[in-house]
Amino acid sequence: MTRVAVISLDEAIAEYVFDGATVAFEGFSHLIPFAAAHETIRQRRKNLTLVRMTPDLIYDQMIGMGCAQRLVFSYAGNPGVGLLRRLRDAVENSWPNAVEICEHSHAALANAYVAAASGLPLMIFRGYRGVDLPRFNPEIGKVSCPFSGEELAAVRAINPDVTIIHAQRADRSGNVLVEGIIGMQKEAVLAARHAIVTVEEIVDDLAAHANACVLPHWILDALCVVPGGAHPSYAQGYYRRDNAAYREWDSIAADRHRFQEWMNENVLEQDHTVFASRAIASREGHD
Amino acid sequence: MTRVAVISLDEAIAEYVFDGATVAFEGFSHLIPFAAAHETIRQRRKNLTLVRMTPDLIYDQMIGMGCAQRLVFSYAGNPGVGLLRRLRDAVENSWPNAVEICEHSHAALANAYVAAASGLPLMIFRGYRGVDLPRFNPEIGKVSCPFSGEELAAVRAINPDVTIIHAQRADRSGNVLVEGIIGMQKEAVLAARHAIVTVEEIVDDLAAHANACVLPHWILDALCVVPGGAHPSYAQGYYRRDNAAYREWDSIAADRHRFQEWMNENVLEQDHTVFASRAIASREGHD
Amino acid sequence: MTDYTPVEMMTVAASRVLSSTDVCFAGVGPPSEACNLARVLHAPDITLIYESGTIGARPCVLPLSVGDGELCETALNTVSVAEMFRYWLQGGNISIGFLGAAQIDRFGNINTTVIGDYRKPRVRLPGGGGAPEIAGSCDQVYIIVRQSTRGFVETLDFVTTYGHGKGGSSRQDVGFSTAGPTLLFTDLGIWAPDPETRELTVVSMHAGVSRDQMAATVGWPIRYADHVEETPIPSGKELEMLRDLHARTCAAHQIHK
Amino acid sequence: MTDYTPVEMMTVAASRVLSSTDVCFAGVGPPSEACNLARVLHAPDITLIYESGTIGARPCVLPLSVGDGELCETALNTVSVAEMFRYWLQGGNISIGFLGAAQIDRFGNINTTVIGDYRKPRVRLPGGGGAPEIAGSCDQVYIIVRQSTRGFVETLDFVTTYGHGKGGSSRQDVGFSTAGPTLLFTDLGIWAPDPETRELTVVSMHAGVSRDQMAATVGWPIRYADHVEETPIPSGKELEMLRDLHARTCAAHQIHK
Repeated sequence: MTRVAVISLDEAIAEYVFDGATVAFEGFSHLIPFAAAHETIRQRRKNLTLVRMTPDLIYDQMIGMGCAQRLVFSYAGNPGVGLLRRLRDAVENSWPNAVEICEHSHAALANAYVAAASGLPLMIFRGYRGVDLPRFNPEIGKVSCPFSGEELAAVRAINPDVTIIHAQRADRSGNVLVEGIIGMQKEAVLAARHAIVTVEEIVDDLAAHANACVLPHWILDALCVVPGGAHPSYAQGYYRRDNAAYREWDSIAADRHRFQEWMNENVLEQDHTVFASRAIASREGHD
Repeated sequence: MTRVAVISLDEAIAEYVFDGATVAFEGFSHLIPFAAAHETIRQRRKNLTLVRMTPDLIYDQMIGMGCAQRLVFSYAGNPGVGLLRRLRDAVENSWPNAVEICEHSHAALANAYVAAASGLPLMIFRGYRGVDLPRFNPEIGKVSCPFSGEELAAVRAINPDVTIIHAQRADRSGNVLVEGIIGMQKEAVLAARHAIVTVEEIVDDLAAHANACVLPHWILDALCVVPGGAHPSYAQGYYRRDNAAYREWDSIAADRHRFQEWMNENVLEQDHTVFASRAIASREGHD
Repeated sequence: MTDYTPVEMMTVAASRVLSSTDVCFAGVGPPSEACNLARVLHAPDITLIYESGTIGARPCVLPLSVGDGELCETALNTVSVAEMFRYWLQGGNISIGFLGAAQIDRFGNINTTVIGDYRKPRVRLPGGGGAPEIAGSCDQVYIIVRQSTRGFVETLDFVTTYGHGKGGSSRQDVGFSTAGPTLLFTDLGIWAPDPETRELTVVSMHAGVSRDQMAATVGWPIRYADHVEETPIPSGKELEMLRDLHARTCAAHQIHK
Repeated sequence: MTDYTPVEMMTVAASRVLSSTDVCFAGVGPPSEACNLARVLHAPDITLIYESGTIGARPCVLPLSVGDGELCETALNTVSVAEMFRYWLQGGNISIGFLGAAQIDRFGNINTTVIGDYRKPRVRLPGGGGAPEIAGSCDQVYIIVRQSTRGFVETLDFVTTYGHGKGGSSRQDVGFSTAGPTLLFTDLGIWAPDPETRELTVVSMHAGVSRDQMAATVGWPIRYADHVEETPIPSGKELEMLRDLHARTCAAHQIHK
């Protein structure tokens, strides 16, 4: 097994996120890797298959900037605010390009990550009974239990080319600690061929208790120090969710022109170092 | 959901462990619920189906005392010492009674617990290829992946009537913390119809970090305070493994008569309060 | 006290059926609001579960997302999303699933996926999220949603989440062993499935609501129970606690209304 | 230094092939001993994994069981046994599985289940434990076991763990994509599978071992590589570190030899 490389975020994205790749930027409400997504947008990646349980603002931005060819997801909303307007514009009006939809329920997509993390081609679960989605998604199948005869839902494993997550911290060997709401980060990393982790900081001692969610260095490829890299989502123990930014997004994304201006100013003309100050501003706004 | 009852160990065993029940005393090397097993022996339970990944001394004792009709397991050894002589005597010579064997690999039995904890009738895994065990165990089947065509092993879920575990501590609401080597405790508890937990102590504050292995009070039935209840295995943070007792067992169990004398003296003529002093002796012996 | 809004009545009515022994999978928004109101009012030991993995959350303010930091900080324990859906939900450990809806039909089936054709939608809604399996695996399901002809429709554009199917034994026929939707709370009343047909039937109307108002907000001919109750109006305590919860939430999230 | 035992030679020989980049699933006993010797000698960053769920254990003394407290206390992280077998082993994250054996055949298949008939065994052995899936999912498998005619048999009483089956392409035919047993360390030599037939072939003999000794301890006609090496004898450092490890272990476990 190879040792994780501590490199800059732009190097990591350049090395592992290629045009046409299947990429999972994971993080369930917490620790969403916005800085890595913005770097991907700046590097003008195209035709990506974007996998994420909750597309959230991070994929609304990537879709609006034309990075995505396909979206694999299970809930596409701006939590507590409303719909994702750039995603809707792509799906309803093919702007800036048509985006193919591969839609799951949370249970199914979580199981698809579990399947891949477990090295299996599928996972089984009890779900999708009586509902319409399986008619539109060929990644959903059925399996009969050889013991009980019960028919269960099956979902094909999702093996991203690269999974990107944000975490609180790493130690000097590159072992990573994720704590609080841990979502699907471990599964998404283990499911992928390559993994990039951005962290708030590198420390001498992880100070992780025995059963914490720890990712050993030898399952990771690139480690990038990006303080504030999850803003406007949050990093428990570091800064809180910037709810105002989430609400504000609804009006920014409502208009194609305003969206593009905002992306120019806040993404294309910036680099990842801006996230540190955003997170500080968010912390000061809240405490 | 009902609230867990804090009751004495003898009450708990009397209420939930009935003759003929399927019972899992879980704990992987660590936190093995010996006190609960001894109470079950004292209550003269019969015809039990005993489920456990590693039968260890705890089932050697129960089998030797005639509690078991059937054994579901994946590794039957005295770790670091040798074989389990009472188990061998039952399997090879039907003494004190014949014991039916349902044998798995670790991966299979772990998956059988996962299946039950997940509310499924089976779990799938990649295993048992080319080996002899599936010919002798009807709980092992096959499933074809509808996506890849790969044939995978399937194992039937194991739903014990009652799972019994030992844990470090509970809070006053009955929420339980297990830490260190957590084995299959969470899965075995969730797999079972009823769950009994013995703990070292009840505290005001569990002091568990966010992602610890915690069992909420509403999935448990009985909570019993039994300090030292895992001796001669160990409870991390409380006392260490009594390796001398494990080695000594090999000669005790080698002889039917000596075994019975030992069980009379150390189990039948005792009650669970003896475990506290055994654990203290074990701690002093080691530190 | 009669100075309350229909939405406040809806939330209060929903909160009343929850108790300290419930283990409740709470969707964000009105479901979470009703659950937390119950918790501060009369169900202090209710176990609230959010799909982000938090078990036993006790937030002081209402979460904006299912993954707000306060849910984890106040929870007994936080597990992975995979474990939440596999061990806790599918494992049969949750008594009540509390859901919202965009469209609902008379049998409590829910659409939160699309308005129009799935492949060429007029409006792309967020999708199912946790709802399809919450509705399948929880012992029973409560739904909370405001009545409107856009939302209460004769035929769903898309069945995201199965309720009672086409009624009668549909639900068992499809393979469910759980009860499905047992209560629907709206801004105008409370509905429950008919024991035979499983059609949602009005069992209680909020004070001052007329059957004309009901008919004007529902896209099918409404069935009423033989005895339709009048929902008791919110008590002073109920309104005070609900409004306190809102005030704390707005202050914490810096929402200026 | 020539004052060493054949078992010490076996452990030292096995330790030499391990490096800091290996992620090694270690069985208790000789496998764990070789792994920990490598760790203190020349592979300080080797990742040792035990089936109890400990990842990156760095024990000062050898564990008596796979679940000894020191494994967890010194590990980077400890996961459930289910996670260990599902995500870490089956997920393909472990490079080397290091196993012992009760019986082994010429193709590296292993029996640890029964001597005699399965349903009426002469000796009931412990069973497979983690081995069947360790041998299937790790990139490659090392085996460490002392040679004896009881252990090195023409035909296994029971195939607990699949090695190279009946040789040739057996392993791929059964559906494995991993390499299976690539090295066997004994008290007399080192064996590796023939590239074509997959039969275990002697590639190195320990100093002073004769072919007669080999033949007297193996239940089938032994194949030798064209060039059989002589295993370098243990260095002073190797023996010193191995004996220190043993002394610490005996002291910690209060074993008086």
